[in-house]
Order: sequence, then structure tokens, then C-alpha cells
Amino acid sequence: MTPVDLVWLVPALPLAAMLIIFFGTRMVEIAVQPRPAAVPAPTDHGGHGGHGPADAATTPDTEAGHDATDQTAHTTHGAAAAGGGHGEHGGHTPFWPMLSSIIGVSALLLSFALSLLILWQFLDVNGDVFHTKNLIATGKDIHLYNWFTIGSLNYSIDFRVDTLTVVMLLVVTGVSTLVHLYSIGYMAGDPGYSRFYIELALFTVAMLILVLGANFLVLFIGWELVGLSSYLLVGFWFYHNPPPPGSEVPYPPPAQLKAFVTTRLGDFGFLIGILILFTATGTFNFIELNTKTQAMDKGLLTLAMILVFCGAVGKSAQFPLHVWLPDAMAGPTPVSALIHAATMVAAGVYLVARLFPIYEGVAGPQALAVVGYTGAFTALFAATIALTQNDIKGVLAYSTISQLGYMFAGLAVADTNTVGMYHLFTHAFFKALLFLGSGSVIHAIGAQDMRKMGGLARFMPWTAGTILVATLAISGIPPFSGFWSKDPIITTALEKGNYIIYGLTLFTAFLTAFYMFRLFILTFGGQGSFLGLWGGHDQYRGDAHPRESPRVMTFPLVVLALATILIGLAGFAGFNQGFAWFLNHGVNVDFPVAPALDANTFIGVGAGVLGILLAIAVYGYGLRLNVALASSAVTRPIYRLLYRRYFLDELYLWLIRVVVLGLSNLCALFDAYVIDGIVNGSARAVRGLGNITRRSETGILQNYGAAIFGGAMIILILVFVATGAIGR
Amino acid sequence: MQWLLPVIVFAPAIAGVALLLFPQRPAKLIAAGATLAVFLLSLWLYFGLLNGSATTFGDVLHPQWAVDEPWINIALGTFHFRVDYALGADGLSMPMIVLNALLTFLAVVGSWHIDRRIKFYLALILILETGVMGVFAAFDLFLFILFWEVELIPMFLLIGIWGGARREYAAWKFLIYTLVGSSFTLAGIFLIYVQTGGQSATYQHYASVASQLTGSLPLFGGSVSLPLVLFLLLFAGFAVKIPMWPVHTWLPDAHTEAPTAVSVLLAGVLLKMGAYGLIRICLGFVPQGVQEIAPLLGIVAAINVLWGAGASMVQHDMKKMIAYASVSHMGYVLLGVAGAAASVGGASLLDFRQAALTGATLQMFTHGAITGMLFFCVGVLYDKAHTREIDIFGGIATRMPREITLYSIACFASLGLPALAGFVAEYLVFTGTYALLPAQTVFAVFGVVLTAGYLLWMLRRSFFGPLNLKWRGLTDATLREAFPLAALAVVILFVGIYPQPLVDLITPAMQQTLHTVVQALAVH
Amino acid sequence: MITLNHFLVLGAVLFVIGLFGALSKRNAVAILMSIEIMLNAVNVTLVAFASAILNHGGKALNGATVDSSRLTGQIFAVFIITVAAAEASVALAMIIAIYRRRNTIDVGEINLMRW
Amino acid sequence: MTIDVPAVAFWVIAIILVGSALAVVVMPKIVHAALFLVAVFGAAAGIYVLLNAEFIAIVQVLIYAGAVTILILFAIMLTQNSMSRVSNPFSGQWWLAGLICVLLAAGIIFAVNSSPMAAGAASDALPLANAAGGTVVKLGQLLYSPFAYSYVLPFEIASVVLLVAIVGAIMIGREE
Repeated sequence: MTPVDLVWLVPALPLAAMLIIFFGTRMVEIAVQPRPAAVPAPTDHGGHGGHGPADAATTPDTEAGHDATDQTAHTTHGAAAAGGGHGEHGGHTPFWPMLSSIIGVSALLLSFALSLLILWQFLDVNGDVFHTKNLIATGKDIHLYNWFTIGSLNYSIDFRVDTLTVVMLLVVTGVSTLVHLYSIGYMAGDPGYSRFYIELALFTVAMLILVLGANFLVLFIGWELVGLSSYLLVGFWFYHNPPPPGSEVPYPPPAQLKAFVTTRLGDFGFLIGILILFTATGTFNFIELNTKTQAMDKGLLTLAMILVFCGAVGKSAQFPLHVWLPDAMAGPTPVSALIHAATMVAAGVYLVARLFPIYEGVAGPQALAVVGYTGAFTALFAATIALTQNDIKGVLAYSTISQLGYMFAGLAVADTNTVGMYHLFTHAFFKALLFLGSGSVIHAIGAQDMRKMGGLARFMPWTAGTILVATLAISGIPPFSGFWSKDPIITTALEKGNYIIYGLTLFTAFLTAFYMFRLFILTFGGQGSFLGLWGGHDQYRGDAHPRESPRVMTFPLVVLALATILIGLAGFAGFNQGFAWFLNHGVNVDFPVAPALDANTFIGVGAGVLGILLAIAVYGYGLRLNVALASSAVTRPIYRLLYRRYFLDELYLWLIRVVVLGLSNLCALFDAYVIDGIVNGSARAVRGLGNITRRSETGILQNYGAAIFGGAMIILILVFVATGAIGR
Repeated sequence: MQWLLPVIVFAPAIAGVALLLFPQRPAKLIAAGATLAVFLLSLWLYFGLLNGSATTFGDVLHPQWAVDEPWINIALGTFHFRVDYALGADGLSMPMIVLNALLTFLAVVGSWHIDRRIKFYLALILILETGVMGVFAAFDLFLFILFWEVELIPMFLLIGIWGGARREYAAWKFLIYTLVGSSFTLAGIFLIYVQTGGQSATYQHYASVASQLTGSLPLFGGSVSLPLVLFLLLFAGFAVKIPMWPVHTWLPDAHTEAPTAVSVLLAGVLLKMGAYGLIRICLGFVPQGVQEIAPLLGIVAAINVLWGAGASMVQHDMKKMIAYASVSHMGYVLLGVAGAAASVGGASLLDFRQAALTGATLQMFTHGAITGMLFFCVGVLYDKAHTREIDIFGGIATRMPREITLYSIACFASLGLPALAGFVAEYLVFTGTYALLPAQTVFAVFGVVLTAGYLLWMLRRSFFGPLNLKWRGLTDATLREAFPLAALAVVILFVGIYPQPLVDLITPAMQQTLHTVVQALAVH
Repeated sequence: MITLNHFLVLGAVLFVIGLFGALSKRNAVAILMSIEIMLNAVNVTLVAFASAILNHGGKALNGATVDSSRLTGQIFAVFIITVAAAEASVALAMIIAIYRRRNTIDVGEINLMRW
Repeated sequence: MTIDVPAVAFWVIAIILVGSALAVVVMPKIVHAALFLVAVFGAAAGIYVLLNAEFIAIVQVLIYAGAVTILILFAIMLTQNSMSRVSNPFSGQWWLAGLICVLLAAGIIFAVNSSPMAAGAASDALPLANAAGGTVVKLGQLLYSPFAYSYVLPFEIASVVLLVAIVGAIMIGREE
């Protein structure tokens, strides 16, 4: 009974926690205090009371304020709304909810510990501890139970633990544990405290099922379930007022709908892809697919893989299905950190990495090309939008989309899945760190518009310091972890001679550095401070009274920052080589090592440095470039285009309104008028006929009598005629 | 054990008549007790089947607990008219019987609060249960059509007396639609009875001769394929019940007007009668007829799915929306059957055929449970707010957490979320039919996206957002109201996570049916 | 000489006269009387048949053997008279009831079952 | 040459019968019609006598000429409302009725005469009003005898019918 055999415990523990909280502590909580999802007093929300549903009726899509026309719109209300239960803040969490959170955290800790054990067992190549030799090479299949078997078609719930799974297990359980811990502080006193932990645990379970699945069936189950938990958590504050027009802050109810349906659109392609593969090979199992797909028709297989990638596009918010992710920031910030930055959105990358043998080995090159170009383009596309956003979480959301694009590009250019996966790995930590940090800021000042911040570094040094680390990492500055994972993508693109992707990624690296430091300076720094980075009271533009967040929130920040730094430093010791070796089942593969101190690396880093310097110049030293660009007649349209996110939301909204609802109305009207018209028409015809014939019912006895005997008489005569009696 | 099926079939009607003699309160208790007893009995039957060895699961040739007595047996010269009182259960009918028993019990509990002529109401519901049970348990075509018509009367009265504002219109529409359809079915039954030798009308007889049923009929000088004619005649009645586009428009009206419990039964089991007839009689007895038209049937199925989804996207009445949703979901059943019968690939794709057919049967069960739950949810809401207008509400989730929890479970089950029942059936249908009718399947799969769209949009408009102060006084579902919801939620979760017991029971019956189908393919 | 046919024709004529009255009169009592005439016509025919059979000595008119001592025709007549009496009483009661309610016995005006 | 008395009697009675029946139908005053009805009944009784059905004849006189006529006269009295001269009018469809009746009569008579019986057994003379052929005793046995073959049971049922009729008449005819 080695740890690997107990891997089912990893998802089982959070599941148990979820059930305990749902049926246990939360029930007690309800019993103790009757209204769990208590509304803030009607007076707060009465104002918009009738208007929320009213305008929702007009469109299925979001009305979260993307229709801002004035980029300097005042967003306090929106922030207050999205800042969430902060009205209730300061109030300490009562006993039962606190118990829920403790249960959740401890369950996650156990899963994380178990994952570490499994990692250890995998590294135990000679089998001198666990007596399982070379698990790293083979991996292990764990058959849980059978759904059903139909003829030769096998629908069974199987887990597969191999190195790829182990990496994901560590990322998921690790980050999830920290976020659970962090939420104790962030969600303190929120009326939905227990509900939050239920849904967080549900997400963890689903994500673990996703990464553990040995076949498409299980993976798809997890895939959809993470979508569910994302839906629930984005809509966690479903009772808030819509933000005022002009605010960039998304509005939970439409955002959750958008998130689910948009990903569903991707899943449509995903499912078709699965169906093609299943029909051709008769199996869902990934290992069997690797071999059986080789018999498939190349073109069909390529198509199938592209369709499968559609699922990844939806889940990982790649262009053109990226629109849901920025809105998903309507959820509480820990959720954004865990689901919409570190783990769930990486599921698409994981999917491609999981199927990489087929993508790279069996299917036609077009498949990977689609993946790569989509990724690279999305990276640039999202980065350009991120340049102009003022909502701190919005910027981070677009940077997430951009980084996911990097991962896909990395998967596509390299001939192993290591490059992309390594960026996923490092990104999980520093992006979670960024989000948690921004959450700490929002928690402190109750607003998330960067124009209401500034100079916060002195108020909250821990937050600022850790975020600075993450910012450097995402900008690809050595020695932080981002450098080791991002630079290889760029360089590999160059080495493989894929200049389009190279150019896109390189330019994106510059943009990334710029907007990330823009974010940092606008938040923490300000003019007149050291490089504009480390601001103080005089740079603060808001009206709240910022204070450093409690330990329970800063501790995860520190942990993540340490992780970022350590992974980075370990890079010098060839950590990424080790990672590659591990991910390739203990086989050494050529992982483009930076620093292989060649020009390419310096180009990559240089782009980052350039971006940083530009950002410092503009925001730290008041080089009024941004204002110029935003106001000059030439560039203003471009600025507006970026600020309004290329008007894609409006486009989709229009499509849904006109095409989908139009057709739907057509159906409904056809039913109501054509089909029912025929039905009712025929009924009316019968009724009319009856109206004519019923005239014969005079109700006068003698008419009937006459009819009777007249009839008898006629029959009599007829009989005579027939029998020829008359003729005789 | 012979007495079990007759008891299950007739006990409800007897109880229904009996409770009229009692005062109101005991009458209610009698109804609840009787339906509960029937449900437990049916469960006993079910697990009796399940725990028997694999051979005793039963299929159309070897029904379990079969009863077969000659009932009408007249020889008019050469013409021999014979009707058997034949009851039986197999993998196809057993889940439906259990579902019917469960839903009727829950319906009785769910209509506890009705104050207008409750005794008559309950009696009708119990008689309805007998009718439906008979349809599923009958093993003789004439007995089948008899029960088929018996079920109409209580339904008509239930809608017409306890319905909403336009109840007369809805009731008549329901009645006439169904009668027109079933008249064709009756004609088809006589035709097939004569064409198969006219000695016996038991299912075993038809199933055994099904694959030889070929040839053509003279018609207007020309001649048409006999199986096709038989299929079209028989299917006419089933198509109305399923309901298949374009004869589906009775459903939204009937659902909108019917009281909650009746909507539950209507969507939960009555629609399944159509699907049951399609699989048992059309596919089982005239497979070639289905084969000749399978691609077209698949197209209609896809239309069903998309059309229903589109129509429900723009409804303003929750019940009407869910009604169109059932139209959409029954499309998957059609698709599964069409796939199973499609003549491509011959016997080589047998496994996929079986997946498709099993999926269709599973979908019958899961859709019954899920849609029943949805209607119960709407009913609870309606009893408190006295409206079902989606846009009138807003943010009421904060007022009724219990309701919204169960309601969203039902919605997610309906949009095919894994770990809930709906996903299992739909996934099975898709994986099966794609091999046989790819194009149709692709279109049908897109319905999954639309379903998510309209259901969640409905939730978003009614339950989320700031509380519409008009509903400040709204109270949460009481435990009595929540009981049917919770019960169905348990069923849905169980089937969604561990479907094996259900599938194991269905599979052998489907194997038998497919055996004849493939034989017919060979003959073709 | 008088044969059975004479009686039959007499019955027929009588019957038709009654029928004419029943179909053409407006006064309900008159209709009732006409019906009585029709009943009598039938009686005449039946009794005539009875005596014809009796006279014919056990041979029915179509040659089949019957028990002529049964006098079936007369028995019929008795019962018809009984029923006629009952019918007359009930009918008249109804006429009076109708008259009370509608103050007329003109069947042309009594058409409650009119479409 | 001897006069066949019964034949003459038949013709006389028949003419009276038909004539008074016609009178019943055509008389403009309902009371006259009722009186002619008495004549009809009486004449019918005569026919029965001719046919050796004395019992029927008696009953006919008692019930019809007696009871029913009285009933009808009462009804007429109770339902007289208008002093209009024509209390027994024809309806609009009298011509249609006439047509039907004439044709029907023709049909029946034609049928009677053209039936094979007309040529056969039915064509020989009936012994009219012969004292020997009295049937009362026999009829009595047939109606009441508990031992021999009899119609006693139908007879009792008939009495029940009468009872029902009486009760029904009372129920219907009574004042609300």
C-alpha cells in the first residue's frame, strides 16, 4: 500500500471536507443563525432592486460595465460592489464558519502532504524506500470502478498517475492549500463564509479528478465540474448591485453565466473531438489512444485534435473565447488566484500536454500549428489590452490570458511538452502570488481601481515586496522563476525557426514587463519615490485608510514569493533540466537551457528590461507619454480600441442578441403561428362544419318523426325496387 | 411472484376508487400509502431482476414475472381475433415502472396542499398511474393500446379541472392531438396483427417474426414497403407523445396549464410512453421500417434538440421553458433510436448501436427524473409567488437558499453536467450515434451549449442579482415541499455517479432488440 | 267474403291515419290521440293474425307448425292495451306539466333541444 | 242470394272506423276530435268481436272508450287556454306528413297484397263472429293459469308497469 495506491485519497479528502461542511457545520450554522446567504440590508440594494432583472431580461450576456465611454470614469461604487462583503469586514468570523474553514484547510494540507509523498515515491527510482522501481518511467493506472461496459466499449472510472499528473497534483494541492489559508483572512466575516469553503473544496476535487483522469471520460467529468465550481465561485456575490456604468468592474451574475456558457462553447468542439477519436479507436484511454490513433486517417485525426484543442481554447481563455476570463474576476480574489490564474485555466494547457504524444507524433503538423499560433496571437492580443486597463484585477486577468498563450506557444514550438508545462508550473506560483497580493490590496482599501491607489508600498510592505518579486518574475527577469520558463519559449521559437511565434512572443515580453510595472507603480509607487517604485502617503490617491493585511493573508504571499525566488535560483543548478527529466519519465531531453548565455537570451531579457524602464519613465517620472497617446487625435482611436477590449464583448453580445435570440424567436413564433395555426385552424374547420350540420336539430318532435317515417318509407321503396317486386 | 405485476398495475386504481369513500385526511394518507407501497414493490421487482443471474434480466422474449392468460379469443371463420392478458417486465420496461411509481408517489406528496376537490384529484392521479403502469407492463399489443387510451382520461380531467387559466384549451389540445395520433397507431396495430398471421398479439410473437416482416403493400395502384407503412402508422401515435417536432406544440400548453404534480407526471412518464413505444414496438417489431427512415429520423431528432432549445431560450414562463426543454431532451432519445437502427456499417458497429440504444433508454429514465425535479422546483416557487414569469423575480436566491440549491442541481443535471444523471445518458447517446449518424449527432451535441445557455440565463434572471424588494417576504421551501426535490436529487446523483445497476438491467433487453435489428439488416 | 288481407289493409289505413295525425297536428293531446289510433291499428292487425292462425288450425301462414291454442296475437293485444293505458296516463301527465310551465301545449313551440 | 251478415258488418264497421279516425285527425276543435276518438275505439271493439276476440273487445271498451277517453278529455279541459276557434290546428309540415303517409300506406298495402301469403293461406275466408269460436276461456287460462302454459309472469310484470306508470304520472303531474 504505497502512496500511489492511495492517490484516490487526494481528491477524496477535499470531497470529505466539502460534505462535512455542507451537511455538518453549515447546517449547524444555519440552525444557529437562520439566514445563511444573508442579504445586506435591503436599504443598501433597494436602489437597484427592480433594475437588475429588468435589464437582464434584454440580454443573456453581461451588462457589467464594458460600455464605459469615459475612461476616467469614477468607480468607487463599482469597486465597493465588487470589493464584496467588505461591508461586513472587521467583524470576526463566528465559530461554526471558522470551523468549516479549518476543516477545509486541514483536508487540503493532507492532500498536499500525500502528493508530496507520491512525488517522493516517483523520485525513488531505485525503489529503496517504497520498493516500487521506476515508477517514474511507467506511471501507474488505478482502476476505481466501472461505469458500465457495452460490448467492447468500456466506460470506466480510471485514474492514471504519471509524472505529468504528479506535477499537476503538486501545483493544485499546493496553491489550493495556500488559497484556503489566505481566504480565512480575506473572507473573514463574509455571510457566505461556509458556502465559500464548500465551493472551494468542490473546485479542488474537480480539478484533481481532471488531472488524475486516465481517459477522456474522467477528464471530461473533471473538466465540466471545474466549470461548475468556476460558475459558482464567480457568482459567489450574486446578490450585489450592478456596478455603475463606466466602471470596469465586472458584475457577478452575468459574469458567471458568461464564464460557463463560453467554456461550454469550447467543450462542444472538445466533445466532438472525443467522439471522433472514440468512434475511430473505440477507447477513451490516453495510453491506448497513443497507439491506436496511429491507425487512424491522418486528416481526420488532425481535425479531431484541433477540435479537442477547442476545449482548451475555451477553458484556457484563448482568443476568441477569452472574453469570459476578465469577467470571471467578479469572483472573490482568492478564487481569481486559484481558479482563474493558477490551476483551472491551465487545464487546457494540461490537456494539450497530456495528449502531446498524439499532437506531436501522430497527428498532422497543422494541429500543433493551430495551437501555437492561437497561443502566440492570444499572448500579444491580451497584452495589448492589459496596457490600458485600470482595474487591477482586469490587468492581471489579461496578463493571465497572455501567459496562457505563452504556454500554448511553448507546447507548439518545442518537441516536448516540458517547455509549456514548465511555464505552467512557474506561472501558477507567481500569478497566484500576484492575485493574492492584489486581493490583499483590495482588502485593505476596498477598491480595485488603480487610480484610487498609489503609494501603498509603505502601508503594506509585505504585500508590495512579494508582488514586486512576482512582477519581476512575470517580466522574465533573472533570476526569478519566470525567466527560466518564459525565456525558453522565446528562444525555442527562434531555434526552431518559427519567426512568427518568436516575434510575437518577444514583443509580448516587452509589453508584459511594461504593463506589469505600470500596475506595480500605479498601485504601490508613485512619482518622487525611489524609481517611482516605493511610494508613501503622499502618493496615495484614495480615501480609505490602508493597513497591512493580517498574517494569515501575508503568510501565503511570502510562501509563494519564496517559491518563485527559490525555483528561480534553483534554475542555476539546472532545476529546469531536472523538471524536464522528470516530466519525460526519467529520460533526459534537450531542454533549451537559459542562461546558455547567448544573444537570444539577452534579447528576451532585454525586451523585459526595456519594458520596465519605459514603465518607470512614464509612471515613475511622469513622462506624459500615456496621456499624449490617449489624447492625440491619431492614437486615440487605437487607445479606445484597446481600452474597450477590441469591442469583442459588444460583438458577441450583438451576435447573441441578433443571431441566437433571433433564431430562437423564429422557432417560437413558428410554433405559435404556423404549427398551432394549422392545428387550431383544422379545429376551427371542424367546428364550422358542425355549425352547419347542427341546423338539422330543430328540436321539434314532428320533424324527427317525419324524418324517421320518411326514412322508413324510402327504405321500403328501395327494398321493393331492389327485390324487383315493383317490376313484377 | 406472478401476482406482483398485476398488483403493481391495478393496486393504484383500486386504491384510487377506494379513497373516495373516506374523508379528506385519511384519503390523502391512503393515496400516499398506496403509491409508496407500489413504489417499494416495484423496487423489489427491480432488485429482484438485478440480483438474479445475468440471464434472468429479461428481454422481450423472456419477460420476468410474466402473466399470460387468453382474454379475448374469437374465431370468425378464417379470421382469428385473440387478445391475451399478458403482463411482463424486462430491462426496457422495468426502469420506467420504477420511475412511474416513484414520480406518482412524489406527485401525491407534492400536491398535499391542494384544497380543491383533492380526493377526486388524488383518485385520478392513481388511476393515471395504473394506466401508465399498464402501458409499460403490457406484453400484448391490444392490451398496450387499451392502457394507452385509459391513461388519457384522467390526464384530460386533471388538466381540465385543476389547470390554469387556459386549461380547457390545453386539455382539449392534449386530448385531440393524442387521439389523432393513437388512432393511426391502432390502425397500425391491426395491420401488423393481420400481417403477422393473426394468431397472437403478444410481444413474443412479434419479436420472433420481426425480422421476416418484409414485402410491400398495394397502395393507389403503386406499392409501398410494408415495414415502412407499419412503422409510420405505429409511430404516429408515439411521435405525438414523445413529442417529436413538428407535432410537439401540445406539450408547452399542457405543461403550462397543468398543476405541478401533473406536469411532473406528464413530463416524467407520459412522454416516456412514446419513447417506450418507439423502442419496444417500432424498433422491436418493424426494425426494417425504422431502418428505411433512420437518417431522416436522426435529422428530425437534431431538429427536435435545437428547436426545443431555441424555443425555450425565449420563453418568459418557467414551465413553458422547461416544457420546451423536454422537447429538446427527448430529441436525444429519438437520436439514439435512429442511430441504433441506421443501416450503415451493418453488424460491425453493433457495440455502438447498443451504446446508442442503451443511452436512449437511459435518457428516458434520467430525463424523467430531472424534468420531474425541475417542475417540482417551479411548483414550489409558484405556490409561494403565484407567478412563473422569469423576469418578474430577481435575486430571490438570498430569500430561498434551499430552493435555489435544489433548483440549480436540477438545472445542471438537465444541462448534462457530469456526476449528474443527465450526462451519463447524453454522453452514451453521443458516443453511440456519432459512429452511425455523424452529422445529425454533431448538430444534436450543439444543443448542449444552448441548454446551458437558457437554463443558466433563467437562473440568472430569476434568482441572482440584487433582491427585487417585491419579493422580500418570500419564504424558503418547507421540508415537505423540499422532500420530493431531495428524493429526486438523490436519484439523479446516484445514477450520475454509479449508473451500472441501471445499465446492467437495460443492456440485455437492448441486446435482444438489436439482435432482431441486425437480423433485419441481414435480410434487407 | 272477408279475408285476413282486409283486416291487414284496414290496420294499415288506420295506422297511417294515426301517423298522419301524429306528424301533422300541433296540439299535444291531438298527437296523443293519433298515437292511440296507431296502437289500435296494430291491435287490429294482431288480433286478425291470431284468429287467422286459429282458423288455419295450427299452421302458421308460412306453413310452419305453431300451437294455435296460444292465441299469441290476442295476448299481445292485451299487453299493448295495458302499456297504452300506462302510456296515456304518463303522457297526459307530462302534457299537463308542460302546460303548467310554458302555458302552451303547441309542440311547435316546445323545442328545448333546438341546436 | 243470402246476405253475408258478418261481411256487411265488417264493411260498415270498417267505414265507421276509418271515417271517425279521419275525423279525429282533421276536426278543427280538439273536443270534437276526442269525441270521434270514442267512436274509433268503439268501432275497433266491433272489429275484435268480428274476430272472435270478445275479451279484447270488452277490455277495449272498458279501458279505451272508458278510461283513456276520460283522461284525454280531462287533459283537454285542463289545457284549454285560447278561446281560438281552431283548437286543433295543423302544423306547417302537414303536406309533407300527408305525402309520407300516403306513400307509406301504398307501400304497406302493396306489400300485404304482393306477399306470397296473400295468395296462400291468408286468402281464405275468416269465420267471422261465430259463437262457437269463443276464446275467452282459453285466453283466461293463458293469462292467469299457474299450472298450464301461461303468460302469468309477463302479466304480473305488466301490472308493475302500470304501477310505475301511476306513480310516474303522479310525480310528473303534481304541482311543485
